[in-house]
Parts: sequence; structure tokens; C-alpha cells
Amino acid sequence: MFDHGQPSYAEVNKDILSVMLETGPRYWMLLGTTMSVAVIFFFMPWFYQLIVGVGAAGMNRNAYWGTYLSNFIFWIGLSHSGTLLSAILHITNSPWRKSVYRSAEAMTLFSLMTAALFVMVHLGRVWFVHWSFPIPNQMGLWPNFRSPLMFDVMAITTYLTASSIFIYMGSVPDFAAVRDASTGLRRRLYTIFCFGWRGTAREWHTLGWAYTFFAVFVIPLAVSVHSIVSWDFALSIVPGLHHTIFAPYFVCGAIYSGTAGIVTVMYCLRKYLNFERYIGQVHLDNLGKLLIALSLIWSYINILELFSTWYGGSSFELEALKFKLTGFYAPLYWEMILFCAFVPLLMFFRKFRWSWNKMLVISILINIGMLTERFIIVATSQPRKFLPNAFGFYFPSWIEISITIGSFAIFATLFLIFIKWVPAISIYEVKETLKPLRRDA
Amino acid sequence: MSKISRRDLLQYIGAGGIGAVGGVLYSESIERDVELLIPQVVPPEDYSPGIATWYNTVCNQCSAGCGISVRIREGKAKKIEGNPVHPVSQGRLCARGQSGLNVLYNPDRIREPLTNAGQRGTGNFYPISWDEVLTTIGSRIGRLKIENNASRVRLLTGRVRGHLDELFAQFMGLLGSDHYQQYDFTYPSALKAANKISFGIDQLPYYDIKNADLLLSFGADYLGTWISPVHHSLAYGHMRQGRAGRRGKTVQVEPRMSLSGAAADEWVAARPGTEGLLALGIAHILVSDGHYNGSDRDQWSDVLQAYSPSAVSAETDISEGNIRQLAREFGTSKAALAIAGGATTAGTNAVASAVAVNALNHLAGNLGQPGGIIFNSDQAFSATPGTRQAGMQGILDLVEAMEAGEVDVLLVHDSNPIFSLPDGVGFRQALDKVPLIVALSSFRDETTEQADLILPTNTYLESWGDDVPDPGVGFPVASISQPVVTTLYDTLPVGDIMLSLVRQIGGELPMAMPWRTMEEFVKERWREEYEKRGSADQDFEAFWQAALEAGVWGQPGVMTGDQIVPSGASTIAAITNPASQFAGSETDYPLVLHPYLSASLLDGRGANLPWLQELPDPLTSVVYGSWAELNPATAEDLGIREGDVLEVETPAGSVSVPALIFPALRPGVVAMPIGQGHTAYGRYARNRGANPMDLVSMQIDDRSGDLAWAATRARVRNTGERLQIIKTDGVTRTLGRQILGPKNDHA
Amino acid sequence: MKWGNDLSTFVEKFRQYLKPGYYDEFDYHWTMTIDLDRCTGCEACVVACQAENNLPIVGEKRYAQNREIKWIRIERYWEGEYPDVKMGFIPMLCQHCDAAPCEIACPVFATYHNQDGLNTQIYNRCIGTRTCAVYCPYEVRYFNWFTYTWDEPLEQQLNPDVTVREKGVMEKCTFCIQRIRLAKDNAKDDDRRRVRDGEVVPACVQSCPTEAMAFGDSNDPEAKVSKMMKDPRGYTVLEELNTTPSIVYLKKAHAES
Amino acid sequence: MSISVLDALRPARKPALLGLVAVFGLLIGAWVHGKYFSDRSPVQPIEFSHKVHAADNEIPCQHCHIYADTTPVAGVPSVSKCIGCHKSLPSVRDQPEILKLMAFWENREPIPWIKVHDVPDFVHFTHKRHVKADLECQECHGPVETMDRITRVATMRMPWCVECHTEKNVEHGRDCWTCHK
Repeated sequence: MFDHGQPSYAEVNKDILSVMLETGPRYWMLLGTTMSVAVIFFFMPWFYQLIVGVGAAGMNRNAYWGTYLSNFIFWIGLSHSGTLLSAILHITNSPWRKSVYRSAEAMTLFSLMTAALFVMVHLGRVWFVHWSFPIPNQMGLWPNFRSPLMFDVMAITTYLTASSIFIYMGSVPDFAAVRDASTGLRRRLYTIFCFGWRGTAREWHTLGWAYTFFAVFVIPLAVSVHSIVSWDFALSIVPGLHHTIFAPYFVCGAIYSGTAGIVTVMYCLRKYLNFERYIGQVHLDNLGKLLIALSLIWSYINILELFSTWYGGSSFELEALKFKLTGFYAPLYWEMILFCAFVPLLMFFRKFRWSWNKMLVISILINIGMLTERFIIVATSQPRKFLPNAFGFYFPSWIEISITIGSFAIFATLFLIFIKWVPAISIYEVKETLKPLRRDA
Repeated sequence: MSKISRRDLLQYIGAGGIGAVGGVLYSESIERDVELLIPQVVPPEDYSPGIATWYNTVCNQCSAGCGISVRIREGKAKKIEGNPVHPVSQGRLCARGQSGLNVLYNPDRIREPLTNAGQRGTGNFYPISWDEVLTTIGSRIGRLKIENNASRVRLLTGRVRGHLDELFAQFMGLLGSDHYQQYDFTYPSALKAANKISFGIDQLPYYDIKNADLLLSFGADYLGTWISPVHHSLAYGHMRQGRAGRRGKTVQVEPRMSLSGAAADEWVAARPGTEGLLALGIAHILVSDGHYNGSDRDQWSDVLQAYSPSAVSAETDISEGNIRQLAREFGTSKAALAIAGGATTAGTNAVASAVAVNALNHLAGNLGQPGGIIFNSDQAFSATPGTRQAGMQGILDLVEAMEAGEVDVLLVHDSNPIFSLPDGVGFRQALDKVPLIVALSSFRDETTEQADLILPTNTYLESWGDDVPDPGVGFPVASISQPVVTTLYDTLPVGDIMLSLVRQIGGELPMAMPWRTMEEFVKERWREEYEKRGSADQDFEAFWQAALEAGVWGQPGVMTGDQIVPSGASTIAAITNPASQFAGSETDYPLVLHPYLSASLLDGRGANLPWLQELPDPLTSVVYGSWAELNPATAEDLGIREGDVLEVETPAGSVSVPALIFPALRPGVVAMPIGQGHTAYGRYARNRGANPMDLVSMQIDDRSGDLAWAATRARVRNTGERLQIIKTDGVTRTLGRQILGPKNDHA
Repeated sequence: MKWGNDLSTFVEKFRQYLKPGYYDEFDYHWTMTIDLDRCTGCEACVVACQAENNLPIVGEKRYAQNREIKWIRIERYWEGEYPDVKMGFIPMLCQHCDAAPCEIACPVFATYHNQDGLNTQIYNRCIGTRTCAVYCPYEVRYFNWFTYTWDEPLEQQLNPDVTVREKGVMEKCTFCIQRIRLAKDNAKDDDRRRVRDGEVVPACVQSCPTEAMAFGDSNDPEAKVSKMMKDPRGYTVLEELNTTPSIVYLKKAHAES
Repeated sequence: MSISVLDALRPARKPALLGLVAVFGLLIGAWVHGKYFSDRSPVQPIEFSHKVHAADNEIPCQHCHIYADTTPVAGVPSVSKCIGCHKSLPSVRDQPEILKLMAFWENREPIPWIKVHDVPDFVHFTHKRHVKADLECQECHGPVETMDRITRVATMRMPWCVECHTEKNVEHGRDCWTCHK
């Protein structure tokens, strides 16, 4: 598990906390860059769009949904594996989980936030977004509980809440460690954050029980969230979207892209935060195997979708399929197939699975594939629905492309802030995996 | 809680204070905007806020003369609908008519009298007072009159009917000038001339489409642009589904499918310019196959000898079988009707074509019959519609006179010859020789831009007047036009301007034309008419109020005078070969140019109305801009795709327009809509598309003196540039989807 | 006390949903028939709608971006090739489906079915998710991508009975609900419980020069639409989707030969 | 654990209290604004007193607001309507407010009254239906006859409308299209 020899408890504390406590100019430069990219590419175009109207984006009367929605799904998808994997691996008691789960869960949280931002960007009148929450009011107006979008609101807020609690709960002992290692204001803050954690047996017991409970609770939630997101599409009768397979397809795709995302994040943590000792070959190997499995399931569902469409024989569906496979956006479709179905097969070879650089490339390719998958779903189906005379075309505008780029910067910014506030690797759980105590610390 | 220190207390007070200020600011921010309640100083009698009132008047967007009802709320016009009691529109109205609101509230209206301060053609105009402008014109004309040179004053108007026409005529007559002409591009002069030849009656008869069983239309887009589209549409609807168990059939003969062609059961794309020949071919079969059994059968047989099906088939490119089939149907239908219009009556042999079509009606025996041609023997009132139409010959005479320096003052009202005439006429150049050009217009169109003085007129929704639809509806009808809103700007109704001029000129004119306003004049004329007709069952004022409320006066069911059924002799005598001669040789110019009236912009007069600019063309769905249509096969031969910018060249000139592939167009024809290509005429019209009139060679049909605007050959060249054609259509094939109805249906 | 109210209405509503035939129990069932044999595609209805319902003048640029707003549009379909080429027109407007796909989509109830059998759109409740438009198989919902303005003084012709929609709001055909409202108002003034047949005429129906359209309450068996609907040529567009539209088209007839 | 949590939260107690006070201040501020500084009772161009007209002189509402029972709007009386009575009322002719009125009349200018009872553009409201349903004017406009300067007593916002429609069980009173346009 530890590529460079097993550290002592003190070393664990020092390695992990130093990331938080010692901040060099490189960090500030990086944070400054990501923040300015986020402002310039995301918030400024959004502000412009708020003033002139959603018409600033490339959507039109044939394509009412565009990149904003496809990005929303992408980010929701990316959010999937963090908490889900962490919870599953916690229940199955897999020790290799312990050094990766914290940042994976953070990834969940931040991609959910980014996804929520895309909902805001997508809305025509975002200033009334609160109407979609079931807030009691004098007018007696409720949201429409039949709407898949309403399910979305519920599912995402629940998932966001649960994920936040889950990550927070797991961090409480670590916050105590931060408190102990720091002074002044930070110490006072972390005293609050850790609820005065003292490390008594009863505290450990309660934490362990609650954590397991939450892990069990979060798993079905995570599955339901992306099912519900898929229903935004599948509950419509639009050819190309109206598939029963969509819920498992989306869940699988989400875990797939999320796992690939974890690989990317792991690479960065290891490389730039010097966590080589904690994130090692075993993680990479296991994640690689998981990716292969997910890729196969994903490919299978994809084939299933094509097959059932063809077998169903509905002329509307066939036309939509034809456009997807051979129309204007066909190159993107085949790119997605290449990146998500074929490239991951390389990981059958240990040479690829064991190489950090190769895995980084593969994981990024997978996520590019998944990003285009969502785009294709949105861009090929709804501009060509039932009435040929109303067929149209969708191409994203510069505003949309810019906001897409900016969203990655927002994610990066949030992550950069995160590593300064929360230990990026679970200190106490890593310690659990150390071999029986060496008494030199 | 332990005791609170002073410092803490201050902090709490501070927090509370900030909160309170925030609360006030928040409440202030959700305040409503201050709105004012502006009462009226003195309310008008029929004013009730929040409730709409309807006023009836007459549409002036084309020459059909539909009655309209305008919805008024709080003194503003909100919507135009057809006048339900008006026999022409019967409560219905076309897109152009409904866009009349855009005329009234057009941002580009002329709001005050303008002068160009001696710099003609620069487009710079300066405001001038009504007094000054009227004095200038009045003294100029007055001097000419005193010098006995009144014939040096010319008046050119658009289509003007009713008593405004009489006012103009009186005015010019009293001046001593007989040069009052009307020019309206859409006026069917050739048809009228042909009818005069065939039937001996100088009018447009009523075509009773409503009761016809077979309607054979030669180029006449009767549902879109021809004569009275709304009335024809009503008739069409009735003919199709209004009679139980009897569905009328329509056949359309034209090289490019028009709105009526799309509605027709059969679309026959005869070679351009040979539609009249086809009519004669059908006539030949009608006579030879014994469908016609009149006493003059032998004469018919003789004159139609040359037009045997085989000969006609070779000329028209329509199979012999098809011609025979058409003839059989035409001959056996209970009520068959043939009409001619559009490009068929815009060739060099336009009258001959129309006469050929008239021959068909003769042979079908539908004259004076239901479902046939009905003559309006009683023209309501003294108005004589259309007699002032100059035709092309009249315009050429005017141009000649201007060139020769015989015109000192040219008054132009509501007519835009610079736009709607080919450059070959030289109208624009001739204007340079005229010392004073006065435009009476609501908009700065191309011709108005050349004027020295612009007298802004009220739109038809702000004016008094009356109208007699031409052709009528089979019984006497006259409509009243009344202002439905108060005048928006410092403009005057055109009748009032003329009457003011009368007073300015002085002499015996004010004695002979004593009215102060158009309203007075119209009312007096109606009173005279009322008394003449001896309708004494109520006093005139009551009648007048009733007429104003109804917007129309008529005597339905009264067919005054016997229906004249002319003999066929004059038609027989007039039949000549109706093949059109095209300008340009076939080798240099392989294609035939087919300009057609735009369904929304008509001859271009609708181009300044945003609703019409945004109205998808019925057959191509194109908005904003013009295009050249090519048959898919022709386009493929020439290697042209949709959106390629073409240079369309004719002997008369060339324009650049994007190409549009149009499936219902005869190969070898390039079709272009008329209407765009304005160089002035407001923000919505200006510099948009191309004007096909720039391509039309100056050719005249001798017998009517009308412009043969569909007799030019053309060639196209792909410039290699691309231009997006803005259209709303996606895919125009059903892809096997049963959108237009289930496939295997018994109906 | 409000909570209790809300809950009881909610329970009642839910029971109604469960009850089959919920959609049949409306006061009125406004229905339109369009006779394609009469329709000539002249587009008078398009302008009538634009005038009545304050549809914006979007301008050339936005037209080119496919962002026009036309609550009723004419769709055209070619059949065959030259010379046997035929054109079919079909006016397409909101079908006011009884089982409308759009109605389940809106998270805030901006679109719902009201007691008149109308598929309604409350502009001021709309938050602009555009889901309804994506779900609509007839593509008759239009979105205000921008705040549209009128060149002065064109705004004077705006109908005061219809609001001007702001950016970010979905809009669509309402069957000219302001006219329905006026007719009901008049009926109330006359102490009538119901509106007479022919009393409500939407702008498009009113303008149609060939009288191809009819409008009325199909719950009334004597109404003109009820009779028209029984025509053997009658069909609804995309019947296979089971949206049960309130617009019945009468198929174009063919000439006997 | 419980003890330690409270202990740990002790530093957060004061900020929380401060926040609470601020929220309380916010509510007070909003209330004060609504009571004293809002658009509910703006100063009109002429200090017209409904008390004098409606209560002291017992003029019925619809004498001046003539359209209330027949059209959607109540109708603010025209200037000529005011003058109609006031030219034959020499007793008050010299009061400053009446002089203002006379000035408007002589200049043939309308009086720019500030709207107190206003609903947004997207609301369809008709006086006719409400008057015909036998609602007293005061039910919505408050005791106008006691006011010297008109004050809006109701919010004229949607909850207020819905409340009444619900209470009175108006037919389709809660259908959105009844009031929205």
C-alpha cells in the first residue's frame, strides 16, 4: 500500500497537515489563476446573459436545451462516484479506500455545486428560482410534484445535503487534529468545526456507527439522483430521449465518469501535494479495474440502446438514431465511442494500469467522451423531434463555450480552497491502515 | 447570560441598526414604480376606458376594397379585422390588410411637411410649415393657370377610387389640365382590355368562383394577389367544402406554383408565355369534341383550326392527353370558369391570352350564369373605377412629356413608379427635367425621395373617403372610409390637401369646389346620390349615421339591369396567336425570368411593414429578403446549391440574389418575387434584397398598352459567394410521417 | 388554517388524478377544427395572431437564429417531384392536448390544464426551464430569448388585454383566452351560465379568409365544432403519441377524376 | 460528547446573537418603512380629500368613478367632471387647492394623479365583476370616506387577492387565468 515505506503516525499528521498549514506563493498564484478564469469565463458571460436574456446562448426554437443542460448532467455525473464509492468501499471494508475517499467526496460536493450553478445559468428567469422549492406561501402555490425537474430539485438538494454531512462527519476527528496542530484564530475555528472532539471511546463509537449508517443511506440516494436526472430526458416523449434504459445508463455513465475523475484528481494530489506515500499503485490498479468493469457495462448499455431502438422500429426513433450515427454530430458520437468504449480496454494491460501518466491520459479521455455523450444527447435529439418542418439545428455560442470552460475553473477553485480547509486525506483512517504500531513516534 | 459590557451593547445596537436600515432599503426596493393616473380633461362622448369599440372603414392595402373593422381602445387602434357585413370581405381579412396597423403606427411615417431646400435627390429634407408649402404650390399652379398653361401640371396617383378620384378629376378639370393619371402595377389592365374586346364592356366583371365546379386559372393567383384575394378565398372555401357532396375542382396553369397553384388539384406548368395557347387548344377540343353546340360553332371551328392538340402540345410542352383531359373536364363540368392573370396577362401578347381565356368562358356558356362571369351592370354611385389607369403607355407619354420639358409641376400621390417600373422607362431621369415635384405621401418611398416638396398625408385609417369595389360583388355596393383614430402627426388627408390647394389657387376654383374638408365633400356626394335614388323612407342624416356604423351601403339581391350576354362574335374576331415574345435570345439567355407578386409585400408597397417582412412567404417560408428560385434539376445542371449568390442577368440589367431550390418550378425558369429591393421607404424596407423590375426589359403589349413584365429571358451565374436565406422551414418532406392525415383514408 | 386548506385541496386533487375521466369533466372543452381542404396557406391567421397577442417583431438577425415567435405557423410539406409535385399546408398551433406532455414538465405549474380544457401558460409564473418546449411534440411553444421592444410608436398597437412578456418566459397559443374571458364576462352580464356557440372566436379563426377553422365547445353536442369533428376526414396530428389534442384537422380531400 | 459540543460552540454564541438582533432589526425596518415611508399614501398634485367629498357631502363613489360597474376600470374623473360641480360652488372657490384645480382646467391640462391602487401589467382585474358581485368599494380600498389623503390599506398583491377568492369561494377563483393575462 505504501510505495515509499510506511510512515509513522507523526509523519502522517505532518504530511497531511502541512498541506493545510504551509502555503507557498505557488498556491496563491494557482488559486488566483483559477479564480480569475472562473470570473472571466464563467461569471462575466453569465452576467451578460442575465442582462440580455438567455438568447446570448446558441439555443433556439428547435433546441431549447443546450450545453448548459448537458454540462449540468456531466457535472452531476462527475459527482457520482465520490460519495458512492466511498460509501460502498466503506461498507465492504476495503482498506485502499481510506487514502482516497476524502478528496473523492470533495469532488462530489464541488461538482454538485458546479452542476447547481449550471441550473441557474440555464434558467430563463433565475431570479425566481426559489419558486421551484416547496416553500409554504400565502398564495397557496406549490411546485409541481409531477415534474421530473421537481424530482431533480429534491434529489439534488438531498444528495448535496447528505454528501456534505457525510464528508463533514468523516472529517470531524481530522478537524480535531488540525485544531491541535494550530494556534490562534484557526484553532478557535477548528474547535467549532470539530465540535470539541476529544477522541474518547464513546465519540469514536458514535462516529463509527453514524458513519456506517450514512454510508448505507447515501448509496441508494446516489443511484436515485442520476436516475432522476435521466428522467428529465426519459420522461419526455422526444425520440432519442424516451428510453427506459436511460436511468441505469445514466447511473452507470455517472459512476464511470466519476471514477475517471477520481483518477485525475488522485494524480494531481499525488503529484502536487506530495502524497506519494499514501496514494500508490494499489489505488491506481484498483481504480483501473473498476474503470474497465464500468466501461464494459457502459458499452453494453449503449449497444442495448441502439438495439432496442432499431428493434422497436418506430420511424421517429429510427430517424433520430440515424441522425445521431450519421448526421452532423456523428463525429462527436464516434469520438465518444472511441474514448469511452475502446480506449479503456487498454487498461486490461498492466502496463497501462500501473502507469500514472498513462492512466491520467485515459481518465481525461474518458471524461471528454462523457462530456460529449451528454452534449450529443441534448444536441441531436430535440432539434429533430416529430414535425420535420420544425427540424432545426443547435450549435453552442461563444458564451456557452466560455461558460463551460469557466465551470472547470470553478471546480478547480473550490478544490483548491478545500485542500486548505480540510485535510485532503483522512488522517485518522490512514493511520488505521498502518501496520501494528511502531513505538518510535 | 453574564452581564453585557458597553462594548457588546454597542455591537448589538449596531447590528440592530444595520438590520433596520437593510429592512427599509429592502422594502423600498420592492416598491412599485410610481404610475400616474392621467384623466381626460373633457371625455369624448363614446369614451369608456377598458372597453373596445369597433369602427368600420375600408382597407387600402391593395385594390380589392375590403371593408374592415378597427378595434379602438382608449383612442388607439389595436386590431383590424374584416367588416362582417361588408360583402367583399365578409368579416375576413388577409395578412396585408391586418398589417394596416403597421402603416398607421409606422415609425418611418412622414410627420410634417418637408422641403428639400433646392437639393433634389440628396435625401435631405427640412421641415416647413403647411402655410408656406401650400402657398408655394398654390401660387405656382395658380400662375400656370392664369397663363393658360395648366396642362403643364400633371397629377399621377396610385389606385384611387370613389369620390377622391372625382375630387382629383374635378381639380384637374377646373385647372384645365386633362393630365390626371393613375398608375398601379397590380391593376389588371390587359384583362380589362381583353374584356372590352370580348364582351364590349369596359369593366372588370365579377368572377363567381363560389358557385363554380371547375376553376381553370391561367396564371391568376386568385387566392394570393389577384384582384380580390379575400373575396376569392371566401368563394374558394365555399366551393371546396361549402356545398354538401359537391366539391369544386381547381386547375392552375403557371410555370411557378403560386399560392393558388398549391391549393389546386392539378398544377400544369406550361411553357412560360404559352398559357393562352393552351386555352385555345382546350377551346379547340371543346368545339371539335362537341362540348360546344352554339349556333356559331362553325366560326369557332374555323378560328380555332390552327390550335389542334398536337400543335398546342408541341408549343406548350403539355402532353396531348393532358390537354384533352382538361378539355373534357372543362366541357362536362356543370359550372366551369376560366380566369387569367399574373404572368399570363403580362406577356407581349397579354390581351390575346386573356381573350383566349375569355373564349373558353364563352364556350362553357357561363356568361351571366352562377359559377361564371357576372357583369356589374350597375356601378354604384357615379364613380367609374379604373378608367384613369394610365397603363404603361400613359406612363411613357408622361415620361416623354417630362423629357420634352412640358411638365412644370408634377403631383405624385401614393404611387411609386421609380420602384415599380423597369429602369428602361427612364422615369427617374425624366424627373430631372421637371422644375417642381410635389409628393403627397405618408412614406418616403423612392419617388417621394425625388420630390421637392413632400406633403404628408394621413393614412387611410385617419382619412375620410369612400370606395366602390372593383370588380363589384354582383350587386351595387359602396363603402365609407372614416377616420378611426385622431391624426397622429401634423399631416392632412389627401382630400383636404387638395381642397386647401383649391383655396390657395383661387380663381373660380373655390366656387366650384366649396368644400372645406373631404368629409364635407363625401357627405354631400352621398346625399346627392341618396336623393337621386329617391330613397325617402328615412331622412339622410339617419341613413348617413347608419352607413357610417355599417361602413358600407349596398343592395344585396338587387341585380339591376339584365345580365348582358354578349355574342361570341367579337371574341372570335379577336383571337390571335397568344404566344409571348421574349426579350433576349435563347442562346445568350437560356432561362426565362418569371417575376411574381409577393404574397405579403405585393408589388413592394408592403415592404415597410415589419409584420409583413416577418411573415414567412407562403410557399418558401423565406422572410426578410429576396431570392431567385430554380428547379432542382436546373440547379443541379448549373451546379447551384441553396444559398449560392447568383448574378441574374437579362438584356435589361443584372441583380445579385441568393438561390433557392424550389421543387414546383418549371425547369428553365428562374422565378423572383417582386417586393424587395427598396433603396428608400423606411428602416424595414431599405437595402433589403433585390428588385426584379431592374431585370425586366421594356416591352409593351400593344393592345392594352400594358407593361409585359413577364417576357424577359435571363441567365444566371454563380458568383461563388454564399448568403444565408432566412427561412422558418426545416425539412419540407413528411418523411413518411402522417402529419397531413392518415394515409389509407377513404375520404 | 391555510395549511389545512392546502392539504385538503391537495388530497382532493390527487383523488381527481386517480379518477379516470378526470379530463372529461371540464366546464367547457374548447376545441378547434381546421379543414385542410379549405386552408390555402395564406397566413392571414399568422398576422391575426401577431396582432391580437402582442407577438414581438423579432428582427432579421433573430429570425436568422431561428428565434421567431409565431404562436400559429403554417407548416408546408412537399410531396412528389416535378411535375407531379404537390404542396400540403398545415397550420400548427398549440394543440391544447388533454394529456399534454408539457404539463408534467413544468416544476412550478406555470403550465397546467384549467377547467376549460385549455392548456394554459402563466407567463408570470414561468422561470424559464424550457422543459415544456422540449417535451412538446408539436413544437408550438416559444421562448422569449430577449426582451423585445417595439420601434416607437408601434407599441401603441399593443393589445391591452394581453400582457407583454419579458425575457426568459415561455409563451404559446392561448386560444385567445382574453376573448374567452370577455365572452364569459358578457354571459355573466346577461345572466347566462354558459357562453353561446360562436360567441368566442380566436383571432386566427376570425381572420381565416376561407373559413377553414371553426372554434367552440365540444362538450356541447350542438356546437359547430362538435359537428365538424365527426367529419370522416377528421384526424389529429401525431395521434400515436396519445396526447389527445383539442385540435382536429380535416384531411385534404382529393378531386374525383 | 454533548458537553463538549456546547463548549465548542461557545465562541459562536455572540455572532449568532448579533445575527439574531440584525434579523429582528430587519423586520422592524421593513415594518417602519411600510407604515411611514411607502407608496401607500403619496402626496397628490392636488390635496383632494375623499373625506370631504364622500363623507361630509355624501357623494356616492360612482358619481365620479362612473365606469366602475360597467368596465374593467373605475375611471378617474375627468377634469371637466370636477369643474362641473366646482364652478357652482363659490364657497370654496378661493381655497388654494381649488385654485390649483382651476389652473389645470384653464390650461386644459389633465391632473397627473399618482396611482395608489395599482396592479402590475400582467394582472387582469375588472371592477365590473367585483362591483356586480356586490362588493363594497371599501372592502378593497379601505374606509376611503375617512381619508383626507388616500392610503392603500390592502397590499394589492397576489396573496391578498387569493385569500379573498378562497374565502368567498369564487368560482374558478384560484385558476391562474382568472386573474393573470
